[in-house]
Amino acid sequence: MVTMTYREAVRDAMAQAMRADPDVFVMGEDIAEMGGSMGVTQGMLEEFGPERVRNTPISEMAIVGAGIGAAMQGMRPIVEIMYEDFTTLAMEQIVNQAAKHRYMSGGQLSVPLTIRTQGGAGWSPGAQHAQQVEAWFCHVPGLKVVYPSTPADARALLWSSIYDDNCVLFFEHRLLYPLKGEVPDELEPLELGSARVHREGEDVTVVAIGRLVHEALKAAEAAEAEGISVEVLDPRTLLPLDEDALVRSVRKTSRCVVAHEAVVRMGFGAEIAAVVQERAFDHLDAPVERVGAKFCPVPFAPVMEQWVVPHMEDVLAAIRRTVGRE
Amino acid sequence: MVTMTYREAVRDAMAQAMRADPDVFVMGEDIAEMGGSMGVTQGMLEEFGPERVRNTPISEMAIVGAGIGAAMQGMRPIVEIMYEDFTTLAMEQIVNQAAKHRYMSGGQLSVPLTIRTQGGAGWSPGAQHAQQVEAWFCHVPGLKVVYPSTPADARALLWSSIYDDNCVLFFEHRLLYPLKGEVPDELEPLELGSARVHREGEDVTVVAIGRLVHEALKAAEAAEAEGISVEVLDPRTLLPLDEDALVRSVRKTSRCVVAHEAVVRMGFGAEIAAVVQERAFDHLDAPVERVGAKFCPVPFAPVMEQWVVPHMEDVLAAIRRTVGRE
Amino acid sequence: MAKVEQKGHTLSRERLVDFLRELLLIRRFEEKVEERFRAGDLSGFLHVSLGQEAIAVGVCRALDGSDVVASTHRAHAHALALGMHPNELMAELYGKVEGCSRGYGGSMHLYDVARGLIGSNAVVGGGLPSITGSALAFKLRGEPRVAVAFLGDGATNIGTFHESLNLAQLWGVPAVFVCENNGYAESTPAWQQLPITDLAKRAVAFGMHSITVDGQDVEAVYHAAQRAMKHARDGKGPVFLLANTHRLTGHYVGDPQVYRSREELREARETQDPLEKLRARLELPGEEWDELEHEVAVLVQASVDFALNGTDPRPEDALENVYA
Amino acid sequence: MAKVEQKGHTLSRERLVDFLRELLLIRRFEEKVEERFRAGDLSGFLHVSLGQEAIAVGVCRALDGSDVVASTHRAHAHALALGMHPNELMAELYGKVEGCSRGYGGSMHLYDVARGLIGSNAVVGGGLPSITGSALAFKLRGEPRVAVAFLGDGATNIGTFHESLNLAQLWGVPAVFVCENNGYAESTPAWQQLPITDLAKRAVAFGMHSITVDGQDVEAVYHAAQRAMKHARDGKGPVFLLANTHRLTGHYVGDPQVYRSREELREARETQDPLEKLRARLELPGEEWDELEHEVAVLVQASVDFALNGTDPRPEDALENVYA
Ligand SMILES: Cc1ncc(C[n+]2csc(CCOP(=O)(O)OP(=O)(O)O)c2C)c(N)n1
Ligand SMILES: Cc1ncc(C[n+]2csc(CCOP(=O)(O)OP(=O)(O)O)c2C)c(N)n1
Ligand SMILES: [Mg+2]
Ligand SMILES: [Mg+2]
Repeated sequence: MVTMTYREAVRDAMAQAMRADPDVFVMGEDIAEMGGSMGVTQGMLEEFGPERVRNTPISEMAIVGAGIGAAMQGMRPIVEIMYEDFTTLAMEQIVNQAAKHRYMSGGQLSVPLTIRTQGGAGWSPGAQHAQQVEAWFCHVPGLKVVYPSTPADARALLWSSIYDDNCVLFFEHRLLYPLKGEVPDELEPLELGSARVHREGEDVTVVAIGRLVHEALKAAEAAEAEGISVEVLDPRTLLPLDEDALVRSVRKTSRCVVAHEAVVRMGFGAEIAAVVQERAFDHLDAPVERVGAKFCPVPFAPVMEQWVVPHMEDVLAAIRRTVGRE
Repeated sequence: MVTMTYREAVRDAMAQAMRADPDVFVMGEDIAEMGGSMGVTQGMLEEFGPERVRNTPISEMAIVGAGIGAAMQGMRPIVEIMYEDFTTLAMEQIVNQAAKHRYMSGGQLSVPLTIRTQGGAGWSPGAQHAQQVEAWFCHVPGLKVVYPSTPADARALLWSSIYDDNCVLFFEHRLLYPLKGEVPDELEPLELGSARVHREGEDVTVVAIGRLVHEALKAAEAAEAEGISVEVLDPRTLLPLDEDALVRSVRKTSRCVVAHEAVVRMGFGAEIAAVVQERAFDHLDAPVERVGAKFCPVPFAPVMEQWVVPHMEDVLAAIRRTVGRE
Repeated sequence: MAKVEQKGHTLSRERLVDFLRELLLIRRFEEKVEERFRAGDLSGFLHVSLGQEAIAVGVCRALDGSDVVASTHRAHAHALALGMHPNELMAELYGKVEGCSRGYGGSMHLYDVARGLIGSNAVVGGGLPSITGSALAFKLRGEPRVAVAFLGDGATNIGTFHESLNLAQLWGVPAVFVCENNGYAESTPAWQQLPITDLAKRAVAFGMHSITVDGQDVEAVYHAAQRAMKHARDGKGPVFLLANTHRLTGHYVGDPQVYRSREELREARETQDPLEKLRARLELPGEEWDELEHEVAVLVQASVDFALNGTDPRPEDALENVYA
Repeated sequence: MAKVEQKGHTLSRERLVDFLRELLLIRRFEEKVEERFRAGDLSGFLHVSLGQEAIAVGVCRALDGSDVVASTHRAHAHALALGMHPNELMAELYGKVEGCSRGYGGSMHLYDVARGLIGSNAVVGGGLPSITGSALAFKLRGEPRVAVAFLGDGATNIGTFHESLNLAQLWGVPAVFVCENNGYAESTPAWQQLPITDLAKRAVAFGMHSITVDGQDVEAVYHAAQRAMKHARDGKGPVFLLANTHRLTGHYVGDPQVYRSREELREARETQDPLEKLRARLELPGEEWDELEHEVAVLVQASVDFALNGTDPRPEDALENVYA
């Protein structure tokens, strides 16, 4: 095991793939000399040169679309969209093109494209740089959606995304970049679609993604001090979804909280709640509780922003609510 | 009461608003001489002239954005996006601009823009002209989302959308255009956010939207023949959502099916299931059943297409499943 | 920048007759599509290329076997000109497993990857970025291949057009963007949708090489396309190939065309038919023409028979091909 | 099409001193922002306009009171030049209720509807369509108002730019698009992001009238902007106003600028400072300059004090203003 940050883990997956395979390359805005707006691609220009670490103009549609084209020709491009808020600009290419070419061609074509993006609130960037939009893409057959929460998962899942023959949306959370964690010495791929149980427990299952995994783990510890045993499960891949893992867990604990940073309404938690209530109906002792951002754009002023997005306390409160029910 | 088609009802709401108010105008691709690709705006050019019934170039971002600008200046534009599949092109303007200007300005600005669009499968247009994407917009604070299923609702809700001071996404279903129904002689506005109970029942609540309302009504009749009493409820406005109405209904019936044409995964039905299981938990005798399209893009070949999107039989099967449980 | 191609009469008669046969095949195929749609055989959304055949033939004949093409909603002509068998195309329109997209695609989503057709697109401008990207892949790998996009005049208004051509020029990739300028986007005439009359000016914004050609003259298109392909293949960067043309029918099959006058259409049909132009130039004897007609009619009719005898997919096949 | 504005010395000394005061206010305000950010007072994402002040001042001084403006992520200068009080601006950066957007917006989302600022935008190109739309509203209502968008050179690569200018020209609306061409998009130099060197060519694609001006010369900018506004206001259609300029600092506050050499930056600072240029031309006596400095320093310091004494929103205020 070695220790690396989430940022380094993402970089390492790309660099290893690029070393092994000339068909892998990265493109995006300011990813070359500057190393990306979050420093994720730092040093890669020096190692791989400007043909494979490509700065692009501000053209989200064209760079995603160029990735689609190169992928159709058998390459494995990684496109970085600087903020996930800007996936809105490439929505057509992602939803109507990348997700559907294989299908519409009756299986003749594949689009092995990875779209990396990042976002999240907590540093007061304002309403157009802080949304979480992963839920949209889970509604689109043909796409895969990955959202890792630890360095080990980030590295393994990004590798697997690059080598997946479908278009994968790969979400990173800005506040997780400095997070350190252990990763195996050798990069081991991880199948897309398998959840991770971060912590076992008996009384409540907390299904959490991204930054909220860590808030959930803190909440679980606090709950334990109150005598509540919490299982924390991270689906990691939102599409396809490891339904079995989460249903298994909830059948055991009989209670479920789902937590993410996106707004609750129509967020990923809605899908989790819908699946759990359907497949673990007879086991549930309380409704699935949803934790997420309050229903507003992300405000600028830090006092408001902090209140809007969920934290450990919100997860803990939901855990208490759910065990408080009989 | 007069009888008109869904198409005429939509047109009538626009025409009445335009007669009453010089600030209302419509723009979109091929809406003038041709009267829109679905014939919705037929005759409007003749009545209102080319300044107020504006043909546009193929520029979905700019026409939505131009609507935003005109709305900021106090007008009440109606923008038509020919197919809802193409809202993907305007996603940035809708999500980052129209939905957020009021908020980001601390309340100084409003964007009273109505975006009409239509879609749906059933006529074999292929994967890029048949998606249902209403769910995405329900995840965006600052937007309102309306999806009428009858001529009366279409006319009243469109009028209210035009006069709402927020950006409203107004979804129409292609197959509903020829549908005839009674509408009041005088146009009566309808508050956005109120559900309609189409049919009362005791055993199961079917929450349905768009085309599926009619499939649900047919299924309800068939179920009645089997001795199952079905209540059919149409939220009509998906955001804001009339939670009270649906919770009230499910508390009465103890069972719930939700039906739409969009794919099930992360569809609007997930939100309904999440809300119902949370707020009617102790009343539910069975899990909320979701009915929607199967998990694939909409295929071209009619035999596959028909199988992919849900029909009366699918709703009926879900009703049977839910009453079959004890 | 913009140079109008002069008609050159440099191709052999044999070659031109071959072009004429291809034009005729497309013409009769499209007419058959209109007929079958009216008869209620075909579902969905059909856009035929009557009047624009010479662009498809002139461009596709100028391609190498390894080049790739992205088409539009108006794709039948491109598919046929690329060598797709009419059977496969007609079967697709009928939604059969034997279709070029195995029934998953339909008229607006034709694929024939073996022949270079990497998708026609029902979203205006939707295929352009992937052509820039395909060309990028060719450049990165040092392959002497060209990626070609067809697009309409209406498509020059959409953001993807701007971004794709801009990126292609910036990176100097081997791409050719062929604009079929028929003066209409659905019902909307040029003056209502385009702020300029000379569409070659679009290329100026990117500093892209452009060539303008009479799209009704198949030989001129062929020569222009050859020059464009050579430019791109030689590493000189992308080309904007503007072919002015006429849509001699409605936007879609069934379009009542309330927005244009009968006279405009009649005149265009009488004076702007690329088949008639080539036939006249070749001074083709009636007998030879009849032979061509017969040959083509047999092919087209066979394609309908083939399609009618084709296999419907099973409903549950719909869940195949979603993921690799 | 593209005409480079000659420096004209037609404005009175008094007027120019007024311009200088405004330039200085922006300069010192922006420097204070950098200082306060480094001190840890400010959160979020800050982009200052050091070196580009003359465009903001020259353009905004050429506006009528009823005109509207959409700005970019680099918005402070535009807001101040439009007459926003430094207190309101600084309070916004501090996230206070007294801020121009009441703390909901932040540095990239400045609004002052009363003074015509209908939003700065953190999405590159995001504000352009609404300027076309605002101008359309003015035209439909017959109001003699102009809608103005600021944008960077990097923004000319994005689809919204193309669609918005195209639509504006097609409809002949009174809009002016002011391109602040500083040769960089974040870290990406012009040659890596733009396939052309003369950005005036962008306007050719739409047949739009364009004017090119030295963005470091406030008087030239003013005259050019006046002509642009008149053109638009007179119903002659939109204008693309290209102002070449220099960003004399990082892209964002805190940017280590690893991508450009110290020398390049030093040279630009020494030769391309719009304040120094105007000051030199005016041959301003040291005393008068010191007076201006003092006046501005007091204002800027007061804005910090004002902001520090401002009111934090209540957390639950976050749920206000979501809907009208
Ligand atoms: C993004 C998008 N907007 C609208 C449409 C509807 N539509 C289909 S074809 C068409 C007109 C296209 O015009 P042009 O590009 O000139 O091609 P032509 O039909 O003339 O061959 C339109 C508006 C679409 N398919 N995609
Ligand atoms: C659509 C979009 N993509 C990327 C970004 C990130 N970003 C912010 S500013 C910027 C560069 C803008 O360059 P330019 O338009 O030249 O303006 P300048 O910063 O030079 O004033 C980028 C890429 C963004 N805000 N919006
Ligand atoms: Mg056309
Ligand atoms: Mg710049």
